[in-house]
Amino acid sequence: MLKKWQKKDLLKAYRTMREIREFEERVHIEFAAGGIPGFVHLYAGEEACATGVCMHLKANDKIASTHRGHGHCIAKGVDINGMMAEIYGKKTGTCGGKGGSMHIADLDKGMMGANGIVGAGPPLICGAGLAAKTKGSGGVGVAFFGDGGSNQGTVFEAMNLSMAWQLPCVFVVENNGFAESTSPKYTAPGVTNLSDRAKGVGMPGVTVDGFDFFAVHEAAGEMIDRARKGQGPSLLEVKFTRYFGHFEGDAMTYRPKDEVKKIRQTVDCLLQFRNKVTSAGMVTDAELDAVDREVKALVEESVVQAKAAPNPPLSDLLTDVYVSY
Amino acid sequence: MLKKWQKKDLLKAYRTMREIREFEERVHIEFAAGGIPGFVHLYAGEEACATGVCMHLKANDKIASTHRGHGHCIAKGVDINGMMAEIYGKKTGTCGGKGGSMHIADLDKGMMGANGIVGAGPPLICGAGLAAKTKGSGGVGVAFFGDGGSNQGTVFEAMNLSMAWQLPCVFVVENNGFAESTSPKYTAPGVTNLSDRAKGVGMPGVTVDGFDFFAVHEAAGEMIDRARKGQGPSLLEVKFTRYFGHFEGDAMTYRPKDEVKKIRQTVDCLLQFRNKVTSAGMVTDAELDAVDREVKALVEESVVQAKAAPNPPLSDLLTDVYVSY
Amino acid sequence: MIRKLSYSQAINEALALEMERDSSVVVMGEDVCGGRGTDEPLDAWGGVLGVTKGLYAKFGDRVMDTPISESAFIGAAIGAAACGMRPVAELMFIDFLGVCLDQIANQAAKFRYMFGGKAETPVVIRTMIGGGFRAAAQHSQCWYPIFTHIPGLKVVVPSSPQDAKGLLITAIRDNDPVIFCEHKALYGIKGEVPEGSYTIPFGQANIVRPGKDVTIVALGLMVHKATQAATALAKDGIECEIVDPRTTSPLDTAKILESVRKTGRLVVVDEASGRCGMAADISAMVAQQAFASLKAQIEMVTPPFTPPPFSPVLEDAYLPDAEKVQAAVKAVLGT
Amino acid sequence: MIRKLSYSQAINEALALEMERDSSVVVMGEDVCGGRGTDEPLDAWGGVLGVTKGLYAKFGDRVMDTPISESAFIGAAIGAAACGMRPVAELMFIDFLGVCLDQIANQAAKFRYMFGGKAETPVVIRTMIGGGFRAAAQHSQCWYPIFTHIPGLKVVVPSSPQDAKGLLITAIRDNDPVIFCEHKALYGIKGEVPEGSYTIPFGQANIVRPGKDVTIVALGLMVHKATQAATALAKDGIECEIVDPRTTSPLDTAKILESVRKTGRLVVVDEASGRCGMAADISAMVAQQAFASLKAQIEMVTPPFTPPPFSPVLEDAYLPDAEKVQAAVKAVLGT
Ligand SMILES: Cc1ncc(C[n+]2csc(CCOP(=O)(O)OP(=O)(O)O)c2C)c(N)n1
Ligand SMILES: Cc1ncc(C[n+]2csc(CCOP(=O)(O)OP(=O)(O)O)c2C)c(N)n1
Ligand SMILES: [Mg+2]
Ligand SMILES: [Mg+2]
Repeated sequence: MLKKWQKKDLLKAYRTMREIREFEERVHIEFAAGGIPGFVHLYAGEEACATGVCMHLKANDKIASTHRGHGHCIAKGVDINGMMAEIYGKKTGTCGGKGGSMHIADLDKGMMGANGIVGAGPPLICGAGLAAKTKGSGGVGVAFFGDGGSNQGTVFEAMNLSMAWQLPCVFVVENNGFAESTSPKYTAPGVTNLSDRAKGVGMPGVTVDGFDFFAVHEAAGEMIDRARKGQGPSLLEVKFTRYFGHFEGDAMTYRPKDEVKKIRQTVDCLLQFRNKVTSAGMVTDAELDAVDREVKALVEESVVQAKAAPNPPLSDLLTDVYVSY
Repeated sequence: MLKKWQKKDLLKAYRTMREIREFEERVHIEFAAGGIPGFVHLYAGEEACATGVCMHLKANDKIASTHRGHGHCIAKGVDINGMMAEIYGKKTGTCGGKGGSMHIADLDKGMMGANGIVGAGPPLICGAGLAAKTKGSGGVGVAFFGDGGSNQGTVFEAMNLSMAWQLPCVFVVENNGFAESTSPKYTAPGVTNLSDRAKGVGMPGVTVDGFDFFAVHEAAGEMIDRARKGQGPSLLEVKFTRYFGHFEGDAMTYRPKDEVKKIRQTVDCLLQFRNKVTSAGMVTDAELDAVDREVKALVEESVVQAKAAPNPPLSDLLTDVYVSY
Repeated sequence: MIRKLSYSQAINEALALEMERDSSVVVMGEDVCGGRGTDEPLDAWGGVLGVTKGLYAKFGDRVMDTPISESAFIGAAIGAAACGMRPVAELMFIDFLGVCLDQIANQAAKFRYMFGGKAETPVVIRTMIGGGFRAAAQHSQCWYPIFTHIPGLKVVVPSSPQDAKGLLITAIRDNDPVIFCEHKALYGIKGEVPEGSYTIPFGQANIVRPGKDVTIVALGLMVHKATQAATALAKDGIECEIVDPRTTSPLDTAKILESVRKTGRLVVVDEASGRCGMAADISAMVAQQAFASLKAQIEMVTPPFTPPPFSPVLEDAYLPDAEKVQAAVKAVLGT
Repeated sequence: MIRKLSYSQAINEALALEMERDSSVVVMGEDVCGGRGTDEPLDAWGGVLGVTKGLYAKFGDRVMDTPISESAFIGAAIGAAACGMRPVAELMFIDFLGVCLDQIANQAAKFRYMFGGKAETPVVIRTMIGGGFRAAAQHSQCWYPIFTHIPGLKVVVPSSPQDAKGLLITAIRDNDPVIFCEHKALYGIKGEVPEGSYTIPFGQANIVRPGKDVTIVALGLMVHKATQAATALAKDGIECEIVDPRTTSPLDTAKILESVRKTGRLVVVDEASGRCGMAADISAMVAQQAFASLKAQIEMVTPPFTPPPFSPVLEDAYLPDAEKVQAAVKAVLGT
């Protein structure tokens, strides 16, 4: 599997995953320290998904994200400094401080927004797919949603609509085992895999191990390719877990104490990746360590900048409601 | 198959189907004559479904219906005189003239309402199932919806919820080949049968010929039984066609000219039923003819009464918004 | 002589002109074409009341039928708008907003603000409002106050064929999300409609009838009821000024205030529910900003606080009509 | 001495008392218990902000977790209510109404009317409203005017622990659908709450503070902002009367009018959008029914017409506060 890979792409994949991890670990710390306002949902543990999917996408391709959106943003190329400043509510943030963690978007990068409404992204991505199809741009749209989100009627409707219109869309259900504190075993007892949701609308559905970057990358690649070629939409289920609480502040009493620790030490996506690429001799530990250091500095810098950045001026309150008034 | 049947039940089934047919044919005529206000959607052609399903239900079981609700009402025992008067908007109507064709309900009979909103019934029937389960009443809830309705997210959500809560519910998709003028071949191209929708939530799904009363009756019986025993929900697809337009006034340019005529002469549910039971020697043509005559008189009477009935007094406008003000 | 078109034809013409002009305009909704998936000819419906009929012949698959999945296709229209298209989606009846409001009120309406000004969402949602069809509680409502309540949306309620055409063209060219409310009882009315393209700016009320004694603000079908009332009242020497705001968001407060400052009296006629509705909205705005000019209480003419009833006799009693408007005008005149 | 409880504890207690008293009361919502489907102990959440925590220990499976399917489970609550139960469903944030409004506004609200008086739907929908949590545009809204707009619903907006408990008990026992709006910034405030069961009738405003110069009508968190303002104004000798309607539907118009007839001046403070909102609703009602008593324009204090912003500095500027209320009071006093 590794044979198809070029070293620079491996380094890129690793770097993206590391950026997400470092970003989230840092936000976790800063949130606890009290500097960050609002509700914050961290993506740590799930890096292989955003990265493995988005590596197939061009700037012009679109993604629709969720409340747990930082990873998707970073993987789609949104600037980390802007993101961190946004999370702090600063003028220099991606959205000028008006959106916050749950609403980071960067349409120029094809990132159509984190979303505070569970299940709101898939309909929007149908629109992205429609635009691409209408213009014949060859673009695709990818909607991320959670195991919890897969219960939302909007997600079903969007998958079904994408079949009716044969849109170049891929639906990615990130099954991290919980919606807040509730397991999909409770909310979807009838299906073994959430990729089975695809059967209700008759699209292909595949489940992969989300700790394995290469598995995600390969499965996503096939689906995105399929969509790009006009062969229709499909559903990818990525199974893994999140390392932090549902949001910052969640005590996670619904999980065994050491579960995350064990996962971090065994199947963690970054760990596995490192093991695979180093033992295949394609990248050295030193090279990866260098990435780690660079990324650490980068994220550190983003925090320093964010803290120092100015608040939005009060006049910003009234702007941007309409394009024309 | 006929062996299990008692003559009185066969006559009852036939009578219910005939009542629906006669009612709808008459409403069709009266609507054209100009006496009936509003939007009216007729059930003629689909009688085997309402009848075959509802024959398994007790007064205490509930159904949730659709905009095309007359057949479900009659099959669940709602009074025909009240229904006709309601369709005319009269004080003596089932809803005192406030609801009309699209909102006939009779909770005492377990009929939770026709519904002007496509896909609104299935969530409500989850509530009926929940009430039955909570009270341990052994009751079941049946939700009817159309092929078009099967695209609505609320329907998916309700089926999924009924799985999570293991509710005593049965979902019946009445696939008459059209949602207004649009075929499910267009809106749900990925699935062969709409009973495949069940696969997305992991419940049993079965498709039957809706012109064949006995097929519907048997399949529905199994599912209702299953639900009653606490073995969970299921989905029944009933395939057939409607004889009239989407609503009264629809020119039906989207259908071949003689399609309905041919169906009426070949597979019509009443015709098939008659042939089967008479050739099995269980009921005579004369007995069925007698039913036809009785029903004709009954419906005639309902029209006469409805026309003669008083309008609601203007004071009714302001009542029944709240139980307590 | 200027042609006469129906309100429905005027809307159809606006759609055709804009689709002609701009290939990014697509029309979508349930049966807006019709007959899809069948072996018979398409354009079988052209919308439930035929408003989009004929567009398929001109624009083919840019007239897109949808499954009955309002969240998905209205969401798709919004997503496509954020990606550079100008979709016109049809929510068949405004009464159905309950199955798709999130996409409109939390997504389309807020993108630009939440994203710090870096999004444009030029989507139009056409939808039918209003009573008179004996369509009962779930197909007769006037829920535009719900949209008007929400910052980020623009809301249009045209009362004539000419306005409908000009305002729809404006709506399609506008870069913000627009809810375009078509009163089903107006589809059949005819009026002079200029040929070709023209736009009517949002936020500019129309003085439908000048007068000096009482200001009547009315929208949509109610403009016609108000006009009937004004005609009757004129016989008694009472001159009503009828102001049709045409858009509820933005609202032409200036022109309403100007009229009230002149007449000193205000009657607001609206078919929507009176609680937290447009009648209250306009009344409150005037009570705040033109209080000193008011010579009498403000009167609101709205339906009673009940769902729309089915029975024709009840629906007729439910809807505001010329008589009720006359009574309100007399009340503010103290006569 | 009467115990002090937080608003959140008061709500929890009301639920517990009613579940105890009436086995047809069930509580449902996302993670209202929590931990379902896991191997760990249940009651892992007790609602997103812990309001229902502990109910599972007392009532077991009558505390029902749901998939993230608001249309389905709120519809189920409504259907169950029509079949004789008294469900209390939780719509986590009122901002999510867009995914389930149809079940509330077209089903629950209209059953009784459409069915000719032959239905009762005793469902309660508890939901969180309001700002101050830096929760941004989709988790900070006050959409109760949308529910207030709709005939057939009752809408409660309690401002204190004592009111929250008594009103929630009333809501559960009421035979109509009730939307119960809990301000998230009030959960932590404490106040005296009587033990045991008691009810507070709907449609009866609370005179939070008597005064003769200006009437301030305020709801929920805004009652507290108004009180701050009144306290400050009292130092200048201005006596404000604060009226908390407690329920927006039904609305205690009598008590509001009585107060305005006494003071001659009205300020309405509301956290919801000002367009077609409660501030406008109350202002218009007064401009119609107590015009003769009004000595000055009516002032409305509402957020600007923008979505709620995220950044703390912007959100603080967005929300009505005591200073803005003071300014409005001074404006109606012409000082
Ligand atoms: C419509 C809607 N309902 C409920 C919520 C509250 N909520 C936010 S995240 C969440 C859980 C989502 O679970 P899942 O989809 O599995 O995503 P995860 O958090 O696990 O990434 C819930 C219930 C919401 N934001 N929107
Ligand atoms: C939410 C909603 N969307 C659209 C409509 C308009 N509408 C009424 S019936 C109908 C077609 C329904 O088709 P189907 O479910 O197949 O039922 P059938 O009419 O064939 O019995 C449509 C689109 C509606 N009433 N509610
Ligand atoms: Mg999850
Ligand atoms: Mg159908």
